[in-house]
Amino acid sequence: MEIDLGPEAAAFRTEIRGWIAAHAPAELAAMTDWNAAAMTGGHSVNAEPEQSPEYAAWEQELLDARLICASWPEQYGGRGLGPVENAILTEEFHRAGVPRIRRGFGEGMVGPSLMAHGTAEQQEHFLRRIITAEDVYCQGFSEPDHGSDLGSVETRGVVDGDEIVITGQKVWTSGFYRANMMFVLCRTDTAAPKHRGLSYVLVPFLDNNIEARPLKQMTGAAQFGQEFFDGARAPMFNVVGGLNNGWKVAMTTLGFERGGSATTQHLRFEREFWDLVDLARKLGRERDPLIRQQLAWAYTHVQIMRFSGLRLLSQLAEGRDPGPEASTSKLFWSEYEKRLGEIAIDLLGAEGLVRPEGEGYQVSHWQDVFLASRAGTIYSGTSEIQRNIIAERALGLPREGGHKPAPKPATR
Amino acid sequence: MEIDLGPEAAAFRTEIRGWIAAHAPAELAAMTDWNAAAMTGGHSVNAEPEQSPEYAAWEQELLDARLICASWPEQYGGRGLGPVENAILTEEFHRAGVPRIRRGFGEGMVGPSLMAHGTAEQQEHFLRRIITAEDVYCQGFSEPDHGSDLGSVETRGVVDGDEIVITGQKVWTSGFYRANMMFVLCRTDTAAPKHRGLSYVLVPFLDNNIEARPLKQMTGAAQFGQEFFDGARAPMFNVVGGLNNGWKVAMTTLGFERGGSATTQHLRFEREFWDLVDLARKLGRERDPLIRQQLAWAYTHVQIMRFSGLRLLSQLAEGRDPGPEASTSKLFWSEYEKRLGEIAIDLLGAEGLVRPEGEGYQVSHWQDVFLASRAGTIYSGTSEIQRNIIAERALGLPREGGHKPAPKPATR
Amino acid sequence: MELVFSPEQEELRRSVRRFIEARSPLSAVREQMESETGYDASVWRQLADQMGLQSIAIPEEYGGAGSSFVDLAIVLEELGRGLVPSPFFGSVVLAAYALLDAGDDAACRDLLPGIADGSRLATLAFTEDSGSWDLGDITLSAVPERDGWSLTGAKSYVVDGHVADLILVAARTSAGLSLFAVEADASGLTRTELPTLDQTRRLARLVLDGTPARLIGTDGAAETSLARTLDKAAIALAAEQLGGAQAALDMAVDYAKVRQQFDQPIGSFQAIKHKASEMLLRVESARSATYYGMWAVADDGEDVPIVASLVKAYCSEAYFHAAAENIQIHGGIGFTWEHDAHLYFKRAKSAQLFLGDGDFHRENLAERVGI
Amino acid sequence: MELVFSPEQEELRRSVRRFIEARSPLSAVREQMESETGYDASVWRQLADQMGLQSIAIPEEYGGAGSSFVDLAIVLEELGRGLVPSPFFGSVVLAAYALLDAGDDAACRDLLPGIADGSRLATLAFTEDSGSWDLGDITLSAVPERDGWSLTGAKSYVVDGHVADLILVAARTSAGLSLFAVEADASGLTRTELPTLDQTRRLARLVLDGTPARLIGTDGAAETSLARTLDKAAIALAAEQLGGAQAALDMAVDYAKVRQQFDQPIGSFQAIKHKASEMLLRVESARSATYYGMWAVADDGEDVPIVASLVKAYCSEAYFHAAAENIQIHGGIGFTWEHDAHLYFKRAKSAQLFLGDGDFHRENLAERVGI
Repeated sequence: MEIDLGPEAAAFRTEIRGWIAAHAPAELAAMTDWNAAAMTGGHSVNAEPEQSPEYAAWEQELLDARLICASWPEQYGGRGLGPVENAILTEEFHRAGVPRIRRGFGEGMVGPSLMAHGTAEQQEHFLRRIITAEDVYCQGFSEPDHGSDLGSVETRGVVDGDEIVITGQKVWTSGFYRANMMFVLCRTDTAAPKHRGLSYVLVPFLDNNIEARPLKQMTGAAQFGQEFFDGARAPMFNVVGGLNNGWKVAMTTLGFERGGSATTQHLRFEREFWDLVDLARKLGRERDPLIRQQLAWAYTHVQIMRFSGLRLLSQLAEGRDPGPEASTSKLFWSEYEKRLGEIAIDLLGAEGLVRPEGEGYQVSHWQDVFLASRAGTIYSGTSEIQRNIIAERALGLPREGGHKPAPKPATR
Repeated sequence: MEIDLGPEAAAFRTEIRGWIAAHAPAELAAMTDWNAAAMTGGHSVNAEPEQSPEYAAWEQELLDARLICASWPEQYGGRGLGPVENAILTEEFHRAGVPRIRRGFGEGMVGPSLMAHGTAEQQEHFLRRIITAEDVYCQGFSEPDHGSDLGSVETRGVVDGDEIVITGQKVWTSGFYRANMMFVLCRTDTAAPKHRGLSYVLVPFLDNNIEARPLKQMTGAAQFGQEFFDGARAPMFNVVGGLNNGWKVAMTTLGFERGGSATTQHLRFEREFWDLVDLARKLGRERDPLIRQQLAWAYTHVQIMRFSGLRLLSQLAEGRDPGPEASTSKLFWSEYEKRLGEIAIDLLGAEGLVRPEGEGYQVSHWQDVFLASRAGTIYSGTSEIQRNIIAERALGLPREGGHKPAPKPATR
Repeated sequence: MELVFSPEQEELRRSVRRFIEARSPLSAVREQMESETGYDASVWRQLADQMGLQSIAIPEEYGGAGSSFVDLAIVLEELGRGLVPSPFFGSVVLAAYALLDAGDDAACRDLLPGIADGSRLATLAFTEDSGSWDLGDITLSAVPERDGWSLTGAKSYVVDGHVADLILVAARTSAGLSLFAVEADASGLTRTELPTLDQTRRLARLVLDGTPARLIGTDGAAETSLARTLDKAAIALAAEQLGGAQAALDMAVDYAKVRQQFDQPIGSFQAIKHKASEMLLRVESARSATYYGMWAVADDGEDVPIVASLVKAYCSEAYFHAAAENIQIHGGIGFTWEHDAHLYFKRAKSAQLFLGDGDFHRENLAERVGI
Repeated sequence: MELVFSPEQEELRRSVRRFIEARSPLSAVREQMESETGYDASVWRQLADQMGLQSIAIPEEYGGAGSSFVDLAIVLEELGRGLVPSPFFGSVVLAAYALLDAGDDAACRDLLPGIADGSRLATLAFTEDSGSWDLGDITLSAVPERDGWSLTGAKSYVVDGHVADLILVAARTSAGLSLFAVEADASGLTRTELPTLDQTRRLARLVLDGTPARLIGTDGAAETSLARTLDKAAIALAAEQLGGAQAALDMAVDYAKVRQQFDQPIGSFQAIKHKASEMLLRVESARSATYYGMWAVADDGEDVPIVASLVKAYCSEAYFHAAAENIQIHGGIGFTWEHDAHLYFKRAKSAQLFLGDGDFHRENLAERVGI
């Protein structure tokens, strides 16, 4: 069923739908499934179509219409879309089968941090380059010994004249192979209390004494990087929010993308669900009562993602704050996907024991889902940390005696 | 399969089997199922046969043969049975269908505490009375505000000449309606640190300014009591282990009953399991694949109780210390029983909605299992506390920062 | 489909909640549990006369207020939250929708106004001694007589069947499953109240022996119409379950904040936090699903059968989970008769079993989505 | 039945563990994973020549040491603990017991000594492309020829089928399911190694096209004898699973004691403690069940078929649970290729699926206990 988000939303939807029809290059929609999951377990898809002239033409159209970083305020080069419009944009691009081009960490994290904490000069310099993809960012927060405990960052930043010199190690860097910039949290005052000696620095990533190595995962792919900083340099101009004030900048709320893919996120899970049903049919097990229970369980959870997204969006359309359901979303889908991977591989049975032929450690689609889904409950705050946060923030339960609050980490 | 516990054990088994044949009153075995669970949810069973002359005769035989409190050392009136002999005793009584008469808290807790911490005079006076059931004890540890946190006991004990005067409240007292004595943990020094101002006192329970009220449970039965002390008195002679030394006495390890019912405990669950299978057959659902999975799950867990018991006993028979499996037993059966109750009531379906006719809140057998089993994961240390204890003691994980260790509570 | 409550609906929720807090707090629920009829007739009259809740979703032409199913579900969520013992579910959900879904205008004109103004209690009798929730298993037979029909057989697990004035009975004729109206004082009808695990909701067994009845709707059409009624009932029951689950969660969280053990509130321990956050996750998921289902019914969406089974399976288990964890978090006190935790626990299990449990509805769901 | 290891058995365990730590630590396992054959032939020879492990449970008259199944299971537990890639399971468990259970004295005299001294690798091929673990689903056909038999069809998921010198093949004759011996170089036999999810255990697919074979045991008797072999194999695999589960638990606990987050070892947090204690509970339960099963086989107990399904279902899930929680407790590092956690995770899932998963064996169990 469709939900009614009010007349303004309907008008915006009509406008966007018309604009897509007029501007999307012919054949773009037919080239590939642009809205498939960007990656499953790090085996990237869609790499070639992104090199096509149609894609480039589409990117230019989006840039001209300010539909990249569209939720950024107009003054920063966006269109100032609200959460509902943002979701409608995603929905309509999805419906038309054309990609919504995003700028990753630059759009979602660096931009908002600059808008909140940067100087006018920094905003002027950096934001436009994110929109045009001149600067592509990866994230330099996590370190080998500090996965969830960001306050313990050890990578050092030393001021040297009008530059800052960085030495140390970062890890779990997704998209590192595409990046030319990294936003780094480093310790610039070792004497200050844990959270007060950190700085947030935009560091050129290439040819800058940073050795980036791919970190191979259990899936056989290398989705993440680890970086060794041996005196990487950045101008002091690139320190956002002032020296030793990096904790606050890193914690900047990511309010710009609210709504985002609330009502489209479930689509990839729904497609995956029907693929699983097809698998059960192929194996002749779709009438097995135990399998049917598992499939119905999976369907239920996919639909609950949809229902929760619709509910969230309806709230936002009414100008209301979302309820506690928003805080459980990551826990919900990551635990779901893990279980789904188990259901799939168990359904495969003996077939699940065997990988496809090919160089290295190739895995089948369902094996990839099974293996890759173990990461979902770990990155961006483990499920355990998610549960602490939910208990403390959504339910108001007291913090543990004497323990530090669990900051929401943001790897990937 | 039978396990071989070695020649000494076999000889003891032969001896006991012969003794039972010679001494158990005719008809005793036929009177009732003595080895059924003593209570399910507080609806007591077997009350009438215990009043029979055959039972009294049997009790006297057991007393004469020192087979009550048989694991107590001979000097204290027992037979000094080791854990394997103790288990064999239970097994053989079970096999013959005659009751193994026990003295509850007196046998399991007060006796051992007296042996470890009492004076020779106290041992002389109190132990014999436990064996003969002249003194029947209930436990006065838990208080309304301190379920698992025994160190916080608030009930006051004030020395008044050669007496101690007790004021306060106790709760979760099982068997209170049968008791004439209570072993009470009370605070005798309010200025001392938490665990150093407590005393362990044997308090006459009747006609002693103690108002005992039954505490009705959600099953509709009243298995536990709560007691209001308004100046109850006990001679100073009844303080065990010395004034303000009660914590140590309360923590006395209950080493005397090891082995006990290791290899017979599962029998009641096994009987219950087959009753559940009968129920499934009666409802015509025994071929339902979902039900079969649940039944197989239940069977597996019952057998694991048996296997673990056999393993434990075999270790003891070899004179080895039991492994970590001993520490998980309570968690295992209490969580099992809870799930079993759910399986049973779900299997009943609509029938589960309806109680039997009768006064008050009568429940059917399976309803009782369903409801009563919720208590198993709460009393004697909740499952959460059990898990802490297992993690710290069996796995050596560190205690929580600054938290007190979780003492093993012992309600019921 | 709007998925957001209007200011009027928010006010409806608040007023129902206020009313329940004032007139049917849990202390009063306990009195009603022990009473003869199992509910408070004066509360029932006030619900009808002051608040008009029984009429809320009944069309105006049949004496109702003509509001949507969403309004009705809001009321049910609050009744479930307060565990209010009331013939509301049987009369206003099961019976009223059985009549409406049967599409019998004359019968609706005759029978719905009494339901709408609360003057007559109605219920639906479809389950039989087999305990099956499947309409295909109904065996009670109806045969035509001169002036109407005659029913013979037994029904069981009939909600408030002992106090209903009007009983809608599903029976089999030569044309198939059909719906009939039976008056409480009809000849050959014997009603026996059944003691219930959940004392806040009464059930009865009915024996009909040549009992005269009025055919509602078309002979043989009830297989379809009752299926629609049961889908609505599943979502209505889910709304009740959602209210109860939230109450159990609130109770657990409130207790965890104040109960001290080892010199700390137990809510500061991760074990309790993680329990509570899992409860929240499930309650909020149940909320998203139930609210969607409410609007789907209100908009007469094609996906109602799918959503009904989905919502009933999920909410049944979410509520039971919340109610069970609430007892565990409370520890010993939560196991006592005097504490209210067990009232929710028993309602949760009963509501889970009533109309079919999670396994039953997941199998339905698989069938309905075409697996 | 003693259920306690003798001093000799304890010493056997220690010596196998020492050997594995010295000769096949996880670093060596990784090398073997990448190698052509998938195992280290020199380790295999040492297991045979120095330790005599391949011969341990084979009767003396067939060239073995004549020790009990318990000794064999101790070895398997240690091999599973160390994830040692080795044709041991295929050769010494599946093939050796297939021969023994077939009761063919001549074949045992001919074929077991080579298995016992490790000079020949054997395996059992029974599963086919359907992936069914049910003997009833075997379709590969055998027809009598002048000098023996001829087999045609395909087998898949054959453990170490790519390196075995001798393959015991389950095939259907006019008399029923029967067992045959096929030499690796037999005509018409094509072997294809299959890349495996768990790189520490290789599988192969075999195509037989008029391949000559020797009948083992009585024609048509393999339905019974192979069922007995598979019961033993299930308990043997459970012993491996137990070893692996304990290793995963140890790895998780060791890490939780040293890994600091928020200025504390993560093992001090209840969330981690409760995970670890649940792992322990399941590992210890798996241990009790597996040890019982080992002795039941050694004593030829009547309850072996029941215990086999029980143990395989339970240990499969206990191992997977432990291996999965081990990754979660390790966090990001546990998800990397370089960390050993995933080796256990993949073995756990593969061992769970191999010979039938928990659902399959619980259904078997229900059947076998007479439900």
